[in-house]
Amino acid sequence: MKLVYFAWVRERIGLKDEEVSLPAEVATAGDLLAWLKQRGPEYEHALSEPRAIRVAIDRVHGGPDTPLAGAREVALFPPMTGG
Amino acid sequence: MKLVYFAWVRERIGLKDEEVSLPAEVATAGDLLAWLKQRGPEYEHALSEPRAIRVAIDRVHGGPDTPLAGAREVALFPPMTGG
Amino acid sequence: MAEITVRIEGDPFEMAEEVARLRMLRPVGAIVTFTGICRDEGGRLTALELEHYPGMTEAEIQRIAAEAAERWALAGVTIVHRVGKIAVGDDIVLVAVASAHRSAALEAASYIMDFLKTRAPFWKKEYPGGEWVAHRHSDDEAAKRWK
Amino acid sequence: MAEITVRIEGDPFEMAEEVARLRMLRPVGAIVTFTGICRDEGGRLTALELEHYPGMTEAEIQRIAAEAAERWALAGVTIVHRVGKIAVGDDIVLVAVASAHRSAALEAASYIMDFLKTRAPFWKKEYPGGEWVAHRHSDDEAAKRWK
Repeated sequence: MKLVYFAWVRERIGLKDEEVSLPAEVATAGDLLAWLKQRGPEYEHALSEPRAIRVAIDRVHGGPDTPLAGAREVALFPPMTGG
Repeated sequence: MKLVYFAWVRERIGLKDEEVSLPAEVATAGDLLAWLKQRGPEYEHALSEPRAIRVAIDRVHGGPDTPLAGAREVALFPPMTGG
Repeated sequence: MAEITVRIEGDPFEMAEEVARLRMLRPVGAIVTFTGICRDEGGRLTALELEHYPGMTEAEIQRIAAEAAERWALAGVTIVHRVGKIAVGDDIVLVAVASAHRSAALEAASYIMDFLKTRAPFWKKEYPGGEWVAHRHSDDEAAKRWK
Repeated sequence: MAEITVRIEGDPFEMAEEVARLRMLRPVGAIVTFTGICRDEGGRLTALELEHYPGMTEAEIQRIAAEAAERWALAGVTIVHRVGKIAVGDDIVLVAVASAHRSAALEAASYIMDFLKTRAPFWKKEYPGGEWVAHRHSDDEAAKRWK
């Protein structure tokens, strides 16, 4: 699965995107956030406030309960500030 | 006092404006409409539905109860359709 | 204090020029324009003729704009309304509002249009036919929501 | 069916051109534009840099425009959003809506802006300083009123 990061999530993790293989128990977007936080201090720093992180699954907004099954691209980013 | 007419009120009365001397008992815009209706069939035709007539006293919107004392120009016209 | 411009004109206006002037004001983060265009009403019309009450029209529109500037934090308001014969597809009215934040400009433009419809002394005559356009009850209802 | 145009661009746009295309549609009696302009926040900023999520941005804005066209009778919707570095005083976004009657265009423009703010994947970074602009809670509240 491809993970993509934007804005300060991207800056804190230090990557624009990466390929990951998720363990079977990571079933939802919320599970993914929890799993990523354990991958190192950059992830911990970027994802320390899960409520400040938005998720899109295959380019559609999701929430913590959105299942990841079949997803090809999951994006993590802060609340949006366009317009 | 100067009376000015617009749109179909103007067309039905057949005048753009006129000078009138009001009898003392014509104290309000409503009184004026009632008095004008008696002046001839054109006025009767133009003012047959008093609720469809708007009044401005010295270029400010008024209502049937607005007093005419001191007014220099009173306008009668249909509901507005600008914009 | 909002900068208020009101013009009643026979000639067409250029929206881009009016907006260019508003965007020079500060602080401006949002500009909303409303352009009213002469409709053919399903092919029935070729033009409208707009009559107005010179002297009162400008004053009444100034009052409407000043009320909007009292109610919302606006940098500028420009209102241009044409009179005379206006062909189908041509502009009738422009309301342009500049503000720091979007809701002020959006709401003020809506407020101004609602009261232009119900309080500014303009009357439209249809061509062909010569019928006067009937006032719409829905315009009165729209204006009431601002009370 | 409303004609929907969505563009994400680095270069400045010309509002007058976008409006000229919309006014060719029928039936059009009202065109509303919203232009969002880069503010200096009291002299603190010289520019913003806009990052976005290519691929998702266009799709999400299309969804927002399609929802508006479902909810109101619209002839056309044009949304142009710039990305990259944008200097103070320059345009960030244009939303232009054409409809037969004024309330549809005014409300749809407001609806689209509220959801552009809360759902379109853009992020603004401030210059100088490099701080990311914080999301405004009031934007979430504004979006909720359309439920």
